[in-house]
Amino acid sequence: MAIIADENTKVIVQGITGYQGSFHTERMLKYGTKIVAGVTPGKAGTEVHGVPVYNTVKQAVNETGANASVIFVPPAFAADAVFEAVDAGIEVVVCITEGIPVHDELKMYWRAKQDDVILIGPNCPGVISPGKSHLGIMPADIFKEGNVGIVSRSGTLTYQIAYNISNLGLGQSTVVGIGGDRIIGSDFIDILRMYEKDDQTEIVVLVGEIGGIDEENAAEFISTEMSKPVVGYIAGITAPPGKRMGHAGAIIEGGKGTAESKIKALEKAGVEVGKTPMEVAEIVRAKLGQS
Amino acid sequence: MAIIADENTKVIVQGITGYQGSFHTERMLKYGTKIVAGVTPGKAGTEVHGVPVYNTVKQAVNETGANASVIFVPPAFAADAVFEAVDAGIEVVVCITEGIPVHDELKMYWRAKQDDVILIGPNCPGVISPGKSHLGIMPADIFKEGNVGIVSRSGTLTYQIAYNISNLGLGQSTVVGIGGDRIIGSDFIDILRMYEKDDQTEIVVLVGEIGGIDEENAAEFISTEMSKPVVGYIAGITAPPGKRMGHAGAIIEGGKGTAESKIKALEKAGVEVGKTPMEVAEIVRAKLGQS
Amino acid sequence: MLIDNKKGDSMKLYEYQAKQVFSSYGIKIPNGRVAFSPEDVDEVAKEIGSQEVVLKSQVLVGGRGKAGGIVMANAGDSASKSRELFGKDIKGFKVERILVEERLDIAKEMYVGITLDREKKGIVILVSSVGGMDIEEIAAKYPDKIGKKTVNPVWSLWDYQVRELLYEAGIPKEHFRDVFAIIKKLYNIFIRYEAELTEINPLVITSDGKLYAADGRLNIDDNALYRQKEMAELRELTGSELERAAESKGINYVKLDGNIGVIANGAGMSMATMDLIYLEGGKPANFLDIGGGASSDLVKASMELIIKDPNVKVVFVNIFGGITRCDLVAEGLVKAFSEIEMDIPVVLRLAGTNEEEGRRIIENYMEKNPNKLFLVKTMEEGAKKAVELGGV
Amino acid sequence: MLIDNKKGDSMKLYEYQAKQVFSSYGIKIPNGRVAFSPEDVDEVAKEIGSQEVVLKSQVLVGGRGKAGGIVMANAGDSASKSRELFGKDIKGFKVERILVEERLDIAKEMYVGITLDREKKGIVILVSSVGGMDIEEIAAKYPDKIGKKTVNPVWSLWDYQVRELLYEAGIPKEHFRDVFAIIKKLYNIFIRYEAELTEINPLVITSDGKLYAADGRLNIDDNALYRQKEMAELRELTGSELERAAESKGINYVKLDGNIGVIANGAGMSMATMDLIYLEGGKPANFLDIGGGASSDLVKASMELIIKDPNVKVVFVNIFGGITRCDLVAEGLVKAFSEIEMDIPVVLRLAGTNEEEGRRIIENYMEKNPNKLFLVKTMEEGAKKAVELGGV
Repeated sequence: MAIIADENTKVIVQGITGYQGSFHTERMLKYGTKIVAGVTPGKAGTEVHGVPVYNTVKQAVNETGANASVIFVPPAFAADAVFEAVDAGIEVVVCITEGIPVHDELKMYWRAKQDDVILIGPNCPGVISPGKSHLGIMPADIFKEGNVGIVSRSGTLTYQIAYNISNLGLGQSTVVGIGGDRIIGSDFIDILRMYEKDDQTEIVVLVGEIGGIDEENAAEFISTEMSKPVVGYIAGITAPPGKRMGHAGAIIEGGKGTAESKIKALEKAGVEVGKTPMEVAEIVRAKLGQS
Repeated sequence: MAIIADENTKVIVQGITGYQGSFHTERMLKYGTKIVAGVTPGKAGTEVHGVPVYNTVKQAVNETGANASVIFVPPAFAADAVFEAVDAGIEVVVCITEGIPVHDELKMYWRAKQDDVILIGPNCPGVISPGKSHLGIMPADIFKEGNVGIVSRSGTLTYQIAYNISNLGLGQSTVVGIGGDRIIGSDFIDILRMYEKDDQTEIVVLVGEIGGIDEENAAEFISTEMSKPVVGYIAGITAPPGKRMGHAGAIIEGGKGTAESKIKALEKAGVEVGKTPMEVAEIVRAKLGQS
Repeated sequence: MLIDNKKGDSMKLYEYQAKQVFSSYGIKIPNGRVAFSPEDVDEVAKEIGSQEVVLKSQVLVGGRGKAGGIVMANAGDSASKSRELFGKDIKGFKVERILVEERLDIAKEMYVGITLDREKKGIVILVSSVGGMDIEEIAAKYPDKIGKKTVNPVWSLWDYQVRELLYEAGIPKEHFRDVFAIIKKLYNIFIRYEAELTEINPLVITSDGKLYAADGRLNIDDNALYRQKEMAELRELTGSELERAAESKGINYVKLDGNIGVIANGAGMSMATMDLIYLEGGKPANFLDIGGGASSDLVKASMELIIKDPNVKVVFVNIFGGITRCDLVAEGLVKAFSEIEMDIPVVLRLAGTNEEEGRRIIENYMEKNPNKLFLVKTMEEGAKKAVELGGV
Repeated sequence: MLIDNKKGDSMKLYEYQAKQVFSSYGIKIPNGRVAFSPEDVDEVAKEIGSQEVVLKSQVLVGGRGKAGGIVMANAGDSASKSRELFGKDIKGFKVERILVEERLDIAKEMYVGITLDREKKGIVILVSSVGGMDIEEIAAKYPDKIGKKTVNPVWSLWDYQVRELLYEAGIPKEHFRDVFAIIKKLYNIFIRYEAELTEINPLVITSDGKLYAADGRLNIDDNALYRQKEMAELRELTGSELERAAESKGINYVKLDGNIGVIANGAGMSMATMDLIYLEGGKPANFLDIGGGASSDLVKASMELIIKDPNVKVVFVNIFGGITRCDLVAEGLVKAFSEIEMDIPVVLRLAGTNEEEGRRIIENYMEKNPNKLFLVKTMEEGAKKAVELGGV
């Protein structure tokens, strides 16, 4: 079944005529994603890799019945793109754009929430349900269809862990990169809740990093609401406080958000936390072997 | 059972120390309304007619478990008062205040809607469930407990019609004055839906007037969703276009909102429309006699 | 420098005032300014210096063009032409100021308007690639050239909504950016000044491709004037002499054509009273709502006001006392009868709060003055009596 | 005139700049201004003219008071006292500017701060009737003197919320109105300038009952600088020399204490690489993220940057190619080896997109230069090798 996106998801790409939008549209199409339309104001009537382009999301939805969108527009236009998608009735919005002002991110969050739209990101690699659909910029080839759900704040680290899992002969139900910014549309709990309900998913890998208390909240949720096993990984044990590690969200401030605190919380919730990506994959294999 | 307010409704009065607030608190208390607290910033610790005053709605709710509020604050502070009530978990907000800027009324409407709070008014006489509770400024003595629900855009006209009904030996389940402004919290349909579900109500009187298309919308609703009989009255047959008749909402603009259009729509929906208040009461008696 | 009508109504700015606001937001307006005398007109025309100028009567009523309120002139004859305009009656409004403007070289006319959407509780924006006539007329004649969108005030206006509007209205590509900017500015004006309506009609494209607000409306919510101080300063009383007098006393009065004066409490009740008179075959002379909790002085002032209308042959006072006390209404009427010279009959219906006290006061008075007052039991009876006394 | 750190971080204003913004919103600040030399300090002190002045080192680090960064002076000795401050090292920051201010007659200190609430997706306001220490310290010592409220950005800040805050914090009645106004202004500043944090600490009440922002912070969201032009103009590079060099090239670099240089793609991957080195008993010399889709030139520039750190004994390049192409990374490294003089060993792990091409490029190069490069299969193996080569 997978979560968020599957073989029936009809996708539009907002900002399809840009460099990034066009490049990744081609990759997603090759993977088999059902991209039914693109949107770039003023470019209606053209095509990108055979995908028809519309001026507005509303037109695209009316013509194609799309229910998901991947956003590649520049940061200054990203909030508007999310609002447009929500207003047009899109149910899943994956916002790839990096560098969006945080006050815009607040508005995006609440707009999506108000209409019960699933917003993934921004500043995220997207979502892939291997063998079914890919909405994002991940290296799709490393994933294999299977029963491991992955949810992660980090892009490359996700690929590394998925790669290790695939190399052990296992596969993924869905892989969700929730993004590294401070204000994001969906957090660990939102995604864990979906995996818990998903028939295809038997075990979940949670990839966290320093900053915020989202992993701590997730641990609380796992201990009370999750029946499926969860395996963890937390990056940033060696990160010094007060220095931001790339992601806007990855910073230890006022003693909050340390890797130690997160690992401790997860372990207390019964989550086995791997020390290396390889170890995470091995724990997953062992746990699946038991069940 | 009645709608919106009954003998269990625990009421606070916002602006209780003002002239209007204090005056009507006394009247409501005399009627038997359970007024458990008043709110006026800076006046905590005092009492008005034996009702304890708090600085904030949150405090009042925490201390008394109030679930309804009647607002008497001046227009400049009314939107803030509605927001405060909604934020504090109040379920029914009756806003009596007249003269609120319409841009504030828009915000009040959406704030209440977002939290599923019933907002009655503003610029309305309030709600009375005869024999149970009175939240507003109506002349409570003219009402009698019974099975006629009344919903009205006009204050005095409501009293007149209720008076005629009472004089015929009948009574009211609940009487709701929704207010005469252009942007109001609850419209005819919202209240009709409640009467349709209310065990005590057997027939509904709808009192409309010129302006807007709320009566036309109500007619549509009645024809498709209402099983209980509805009797109508529309004021303003002789009102000229382009001239506002007192209420901010009572104006015929661009050919819209005429009494003829409203009467026609209601009659098409099976609503018998009385020509005078007395006739309305007589139709109600006749219809109740039949059933 | 401005106008207003009744309590609860919106404050309408004159065209030249609306345009000043537009201009302060960077919307282009034609070169020119308002003038109050022919000499003044002459001076402005010379300042403008272009071959032709337009003299536009500043009256708060639509259709002034067809009524002869807009005249072409040049620097030479503008003063004399304006003399014919000053003092002229345009649909009941006297011309006291004239906006003198350069004449635009018009290539195309479009429309932009923003107002409240009471059904959707939002702010509705209308755009059309056709302009220069009423929006109702545009909607009827060119339904496919109109874009309409209701903005949720919680989220405010976003760029995608403006784009949708422009595509819907068929705005030509070369003007897309300019119209886009004007809509955003006009929306900001609507919010900033708490407008009920603002409109640019026509939005003119000149033959050199520039966009001008050639006419403009901006109506401000009366209830917001306490915090819209700039706008409140522009406020001035308008309406008929009687309506102005009513407003200055805080009485809600609208003059009508009939001969039966009406005094009632509550807007709905006042309208219902008018309607009853009409049902009995009479014609109401006015709408008058004394509101809730009226004092005896207000009642007296209302009576004074109504009988100043020479058409009035009888007055029907219809009170249902809720917050309003019948005894105070009765006192006010007795005061009016005693202190004002009035010889027209009054029909009175008193019900509700302190009804008995009120009736007693009236009956006491009637013992000494039997012919002036008719006390009735119901409003239906009262309307019948009033029509009987007033004739048709 | 301003500072900043890494990409994605917030831009921190100096105290004197934050206070200028506060003042423009009508929040009172002490009389004074910033000075860049002892002569300048002398001049400001004379302008102020009060008996005593305060010399405040402008450094972007907390706790400067305890570190000797704040000195009392008067018009006579301010220049000489400032000489001791200029150039002084305060927790790693050199004093280059001093804010010279009148000394306030302090009766009471309070606290107001606003920042983002990432859990509730809102804007959190903190108020305390106790101030002058860190908010964490206030929260620990005086938990009942703090008011805290998260504002939903959809609805913005309403008066009732400010009242609730003030009651919660126990703000004295006589200062209620002033603190109320300051919170509203500070919130408007937070929104207007797209701040991530703003703070007045202490908010001073003088003995004559006036409120002053005696110290101030204002951090602006870096991502918003493209539209916060006034703030963007204040921007200046800070951090260590290497960090500045990295930023100017768009490389995400943070200097650390160890001796094993790290290059990786992705922030999470970079941190994970650092962590692996630590697990193997080594210490990373830096965080460096080349991001997604790096060019060979960026890879070369990253290598150049890292080896400028004299502590670095070995570099571990850890790439998992998704968008990033392994062949381009390999090319960049070969370029770096060929064009830069570098004699420290490099451990390289390449996986993912174009892995084969990348390995081939590297293997070709290694045939001629066997001792410089160690190609490994996994990141775990790479970390082990790097620690082995770098020692501890």
